[in-house]
Amino acid sequence: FVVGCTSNEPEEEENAPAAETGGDGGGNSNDEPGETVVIGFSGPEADHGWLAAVNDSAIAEAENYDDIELRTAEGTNDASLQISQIETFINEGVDAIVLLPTDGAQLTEVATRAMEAGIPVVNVDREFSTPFAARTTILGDNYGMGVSAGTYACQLIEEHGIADPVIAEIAGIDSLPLTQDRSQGFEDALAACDQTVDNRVAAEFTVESGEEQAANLLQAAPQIDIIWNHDDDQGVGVKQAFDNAGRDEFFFIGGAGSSNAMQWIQDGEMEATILYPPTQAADGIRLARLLAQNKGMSDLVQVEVPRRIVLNAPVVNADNVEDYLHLGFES
Amino acid sequence: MHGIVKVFPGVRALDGVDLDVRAGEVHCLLGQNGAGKSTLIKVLAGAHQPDEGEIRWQGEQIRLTTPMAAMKNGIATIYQELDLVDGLTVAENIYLGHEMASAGFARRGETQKAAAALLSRLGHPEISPRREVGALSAAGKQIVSMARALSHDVKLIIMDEPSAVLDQEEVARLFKVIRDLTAEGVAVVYISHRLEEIRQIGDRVTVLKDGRTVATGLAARDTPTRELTRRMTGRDIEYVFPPRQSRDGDGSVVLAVRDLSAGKEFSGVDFEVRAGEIVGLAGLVGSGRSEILETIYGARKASSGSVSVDGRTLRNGSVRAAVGAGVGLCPEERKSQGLLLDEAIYRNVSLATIGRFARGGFLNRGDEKRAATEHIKSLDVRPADVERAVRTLSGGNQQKVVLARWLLRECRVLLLDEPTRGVDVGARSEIYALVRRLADEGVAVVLVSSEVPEVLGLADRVLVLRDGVVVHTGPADDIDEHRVLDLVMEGSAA
Amino acid sequence: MTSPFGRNLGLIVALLVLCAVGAATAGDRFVSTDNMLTVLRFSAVIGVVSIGMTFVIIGGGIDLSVGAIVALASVWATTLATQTMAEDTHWLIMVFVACAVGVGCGLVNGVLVAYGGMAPFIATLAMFAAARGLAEIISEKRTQIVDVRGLVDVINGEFIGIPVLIWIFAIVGAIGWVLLNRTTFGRRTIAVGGNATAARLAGIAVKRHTVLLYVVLGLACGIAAIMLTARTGTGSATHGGLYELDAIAAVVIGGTLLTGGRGTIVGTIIGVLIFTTLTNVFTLNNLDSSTQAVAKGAIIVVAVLLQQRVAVRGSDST
Amino acid sequence: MTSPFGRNLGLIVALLVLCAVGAATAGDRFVSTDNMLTVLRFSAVIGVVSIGMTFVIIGGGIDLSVGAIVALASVWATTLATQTMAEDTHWLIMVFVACAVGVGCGLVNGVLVAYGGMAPFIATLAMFAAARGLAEIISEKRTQIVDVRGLVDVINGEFIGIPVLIWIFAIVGAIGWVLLNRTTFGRRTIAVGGNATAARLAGIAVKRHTVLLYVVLGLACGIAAIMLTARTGTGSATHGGLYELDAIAAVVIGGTLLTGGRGTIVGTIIGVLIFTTLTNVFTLNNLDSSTQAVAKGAIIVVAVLLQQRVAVRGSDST
Ligand SMILES: Nc1ncnc2c1ncn2[C@@H]1O[C@H](COP(=O)(O)OP(=O)(O)OP(=O)(O)O)[C@@H](O)[C@H]1O
Ligand SMILES: Nc1ncnc2c1ncn2[C@@H]1O[C@H](COP(=O)(O)OP(=O)(O)OP(=O)(O)O)[C@@H](O)[C@H]1O
Ligand SMILES: [Mg+2]
Ligand SMILES: [Mg+2]
Repeated sequence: FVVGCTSNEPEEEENAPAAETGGDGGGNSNDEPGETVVIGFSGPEADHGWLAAVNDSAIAEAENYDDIELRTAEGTNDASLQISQIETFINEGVDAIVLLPTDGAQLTEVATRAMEAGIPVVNVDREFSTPFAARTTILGDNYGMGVSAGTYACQLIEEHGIADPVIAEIAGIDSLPLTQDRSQGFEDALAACDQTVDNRVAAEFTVESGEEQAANLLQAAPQIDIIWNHDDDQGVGVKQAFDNAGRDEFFFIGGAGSSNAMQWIQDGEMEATILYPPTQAADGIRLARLLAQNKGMSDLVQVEVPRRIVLNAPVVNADNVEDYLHLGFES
Repeated sequence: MHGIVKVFPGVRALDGVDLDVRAGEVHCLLGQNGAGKSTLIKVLAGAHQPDEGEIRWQGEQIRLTTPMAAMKNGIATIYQELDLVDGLTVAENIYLGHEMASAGFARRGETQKAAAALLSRLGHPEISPRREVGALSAAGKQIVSMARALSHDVKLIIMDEPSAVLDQEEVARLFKVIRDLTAEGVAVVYISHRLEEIRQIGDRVTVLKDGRTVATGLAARDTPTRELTRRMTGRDIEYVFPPRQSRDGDGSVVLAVRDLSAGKEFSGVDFEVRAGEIVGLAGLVGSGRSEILETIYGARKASSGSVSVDGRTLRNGSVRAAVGAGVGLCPEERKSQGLLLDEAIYRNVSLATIGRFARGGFLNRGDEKRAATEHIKSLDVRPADVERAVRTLSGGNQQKVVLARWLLRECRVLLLDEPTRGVDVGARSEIYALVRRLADEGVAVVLVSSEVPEVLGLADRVLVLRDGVVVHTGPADDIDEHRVLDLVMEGSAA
Repeated sequence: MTSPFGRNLGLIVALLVLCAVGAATAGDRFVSTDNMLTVLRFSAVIGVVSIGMTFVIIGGGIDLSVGAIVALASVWATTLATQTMAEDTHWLIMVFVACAVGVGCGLVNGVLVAYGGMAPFIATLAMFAAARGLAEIISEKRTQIVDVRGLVDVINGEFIGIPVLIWIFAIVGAIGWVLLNRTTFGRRTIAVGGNATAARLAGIAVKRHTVLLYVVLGLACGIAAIMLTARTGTGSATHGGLYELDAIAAVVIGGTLLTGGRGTIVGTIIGVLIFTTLTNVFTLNNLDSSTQAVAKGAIIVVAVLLQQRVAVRGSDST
Repeated sequence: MTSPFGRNLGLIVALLVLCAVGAATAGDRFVSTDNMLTVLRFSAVIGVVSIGMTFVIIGGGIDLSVGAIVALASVWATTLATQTMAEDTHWLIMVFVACAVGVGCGLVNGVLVAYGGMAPFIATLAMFAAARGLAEIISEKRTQIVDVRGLVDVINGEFIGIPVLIWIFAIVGAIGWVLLNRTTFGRRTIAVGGNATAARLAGIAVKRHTVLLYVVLGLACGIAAIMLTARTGTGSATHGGLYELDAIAAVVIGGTLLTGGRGTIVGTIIGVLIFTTLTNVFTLNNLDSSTQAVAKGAIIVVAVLLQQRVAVRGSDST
């Protein structure tokens, strides 16, 4: 269940079922057209499938509502440019802003300014450094993702009785805080079963870098028991590197939950993937509309939109993949 | 060629030029710096398109739209600015654009053999066809340019100041090649500022002035010098050297070069220059004269020996030290060593003295331009517009800009390497007068020139070099041209 | 070759055309003062770097490490230690640290190029890798939040109604212009880049001057780092991503030759404005990023070709 | 200037030192045949691009769009339409499409530079933006999986025990060497880059030749795209990221002058091997990416300085 809260207490956090959104929203009174609102949406450069899916689902969501006029300023990994995009939204006087920042901390200043200008900001995925910068925050749980992966790895070790396991990690872009969070979560969860990461490489969320790094990783470690790859986009390349090298002695765990990954799980080529749904921005658009129209969330007893929503990071494996297929995004 | 007009932004470089060249003759082009000689031959070579006028070739009107078109017609050109590719070998440069190849694959052995044959024909079998052109001296490059022109099957060869970087010996060899060519019926267009050469090799002369033909078909051997110079400049020029002041040994020693050696280039060079004295270095191309100047200036490192100015020894290999002590070097190759081609004239002139026009680092451009203008006028640079980019000047005028820089500098010691290369007759005598005047003001001057008369006429004392060794030292009055030539050739006759 | 004025005229026309397109497609949203200030504020950081880059490129070099230096300087200026010191004394400490880091990196670049004889591309590529790596190590890849409010309030604030960032850009631009056009330093830069041999033979200390050029750029990066730090309220190893490309592009589109010896500060500034205005017009028109990229490519080509035509005309009439 | 051999000797020494470090720190894991093949396979794609880049740079140009062209070619060769056609006929169709796309992009670059008079940096920057944007539009930012197994099986397979990717790299390298050193095309490239005026006066069609250079590089990008497509089993708009930087770096570290007129294919190949071996050694030693970056910077500096010393010695003795 979901608990919303109107106070300024940031520690309020709960897990919402990630599958809740779908854009169908039938029979919900909130879906009835209200006054037309202008929503500004800005996200990082959609340079790989997951982020493209984030953008696409946000735009698709906006198109479901006749009363949303969406201004998109997607497409940058440069915080400075994204700041100027938000400044543009403020200049234009949009009714609400949905912001997936390249880096939460770096966009905090400008988001605060937007809030001060009376524009509600919905913060998606990467969190601002103060609670005053956003009216509502929707987070994927990066640390939780690492924890899920690590816990799952521990479980595998125990189930299969692997002695002295070699554990490898293929991270995403290493300089991003979200990668750090995922790795930290992984490390902490592994520590719970007395394990550490033996080999770690960092790719760049692209197929090519995934292949490259995985190929090198396989050379570095002649025998591996478990590999966690942070991102299913680069996973396509990682998988290809495994095939190229003819190696499959390990359990291959992915991240994000692309359609490809789900397919591999069904085909038995992948052990599991940790879900990180790209629908957050779509949720953000919905909430922004409600905020701009002064509506609440009708699914809640609570009258207003909650301050903070943290999505779950569940493990998808052969047992439950059927349930999650519809969430898989094209990478 | 008839009524050729070529306009550059701001300049009418050619303003109705006529020129006719007959088979088997050597047709000389004369004219002051900037008269339009190079421009004219670039039109003939297909490198420039004329704005007006027509070109008839063997009776038919033709249009030379590209250099290739000219070459196809049998017109080959040796340009004034050595236009070679440093990164290619000698053989490759010679056959660039018309390579010996089968299906695009270069036939290297054949190319090298043919190149070697051409170089021998020019009297330079020692230049290896496999050597990179970038490593050759200016004279070597000139030889390669000539070989390149000869590599075409030609009916007309155009030579734009080929002798500027050559010594007498080389020039004699060049003339022999020219005579062979004309004997085969090839026509030659020859440009030079050295009137003696015109007399030796030329058949007919065309004189250009300010982009117009002012005289054509003059007999090269019989027209008096005075008339030629008058037609070129519009006034009478006394082509003489300024008088020396006889004040032997009264000035103090300013520059002392002690037992200076640098690798294989030269060794044991030992001389001194007194205030007010001009010392000339004579020698063949490649005898190491430029290297000596560059070593004195600190631009090369000496392997042994020392250089001192006013009694203080300069740090080896430091240009800054030399400049600090008041030494100036007017380098040999104006284009690569001297000029910022895209910059205005005044900026080039003030380059070595820029600090003088500044206060606390901020420039006073008025002063700067005024000083530059003064020197530009005194050297008769045309056009005398200090804002003009140096690239748009003719070769001789570019040389004057380099010279102006060092005149402006007011040095204690002035090292001049081929200062009059490509400079016309009129400006030459002015340069001589200027150098002499500087000396009279107490500057110690070292002069390198491939023209022996120039060395003998201008210098007080002469050093003759052969293979990097000084073979003769003595007052300029005590030695004549033949003796110098004997010395540089034999070396032992001393 | 055309005169600098002719070239810049072409650029101005290209910029005006771009503005006209902006006004036509986005109307008041584009021409509002607020929007103009947004564009200028966004130009400021990369503008300061580009002005420094102009000197290095005119001097015959290139610097790929500017973005990395900005990152390192911003991280160093926002470490806990620096911030604590700044809290105790004055926020100018942070400015000083950033500039010192920039100058230090520039010095290393310059020495490697001038005295180590390394190709500028390679030497600064090494710095590009090393400085960002170091920034990551120092920051432990975390974004460091600025707690010294003074810095953010002043640098990210306003002065006489105009954002301080824009003031800094304007001042750096003016200093750059004077330095290049009115001082011996500028003149020597042109000589070193135009013909290093000639400059050396004319008695200019070419190596020392080359080092100075990289130091000047390093300083510009330090200033840019502080501006970015104030603008984002953070120091981060990800700051300044792709700045090398943006800065070089602005300099080159501004008419400076990559081979050195020729260039203008005004051209560079207009070059920066062209790129930032372009982005702004795209944002206002709601273009998706792929279409933006294609349009950007096409517009660059058109702008440059247009600029050339105008430049030729402009110089014909003089 | 030192002889090409002298320079390459220095590079070889630098590479050998790197290998020695690899062997010392990672032992058998480094010296195994498998690992060597991994390094070579990994060098192959960027190597092919770098060989093409060598021509453009020697010819006095530069190309920032190589990565984007690789991306566009890979995407275009893996569209549903192309793959269907390939299924119906032969997988060579895909190779053909990729090469055609590469050549087309190269042609546009070349024409803009040679006939449009644009600075190569700017013209190819425009292509850099446009080609990647177009690749994103065509692929809708999805990774396109290759279903034509023939392509993957052959290109990503082996021939006489050696991966086909390495064969292609070797063949392209050999062709590049012959083209540069043994044909009029190669000699003219040096002339065009070394002294364009001289080349023009020698009757070389400089503009046409310049276009050809970019076309050659475009073709190399097309080949690289197919190699990458087979290697990853996908076409994607993200392929070829930062290739421009990697390729230019390899070419320059290989001794080719960025100003044109001088350079060697062998140097470029060793340059590529140096960079890829470096990454391999790092990974085998499990270095984290920040430390890698710092070490990479330091090693580049040391390698180049070392190379210069050896080069000077090497040419002294000749
Ligand atoms: N590319 C150019 N742009 C503008 N003006 C030029 C250009 N080339 C030559 N000129 C001008 O054309 C005139 C003729 O120059 P040209 O080089 O033909 O002289 P020249 O007779 O060869 O002189 P010199 O004896 O010094 O070589 C000069 O005034 C020169 O400044
Ligand atoms: N860059 C270079 N690389 C190799 N050898 C060179 C280079 N420059 C000059 N040399 C050689 O050094 C020797 C002296 O050269 P240089 O021609 O400068 O002497 P010079 O007496 O000054 O003659 P001039 O000034 O008349 O050309 C020659 O053997 C020449 O080939
Ligand atoms: Mg001339
Ligand atoms: Mg000489």
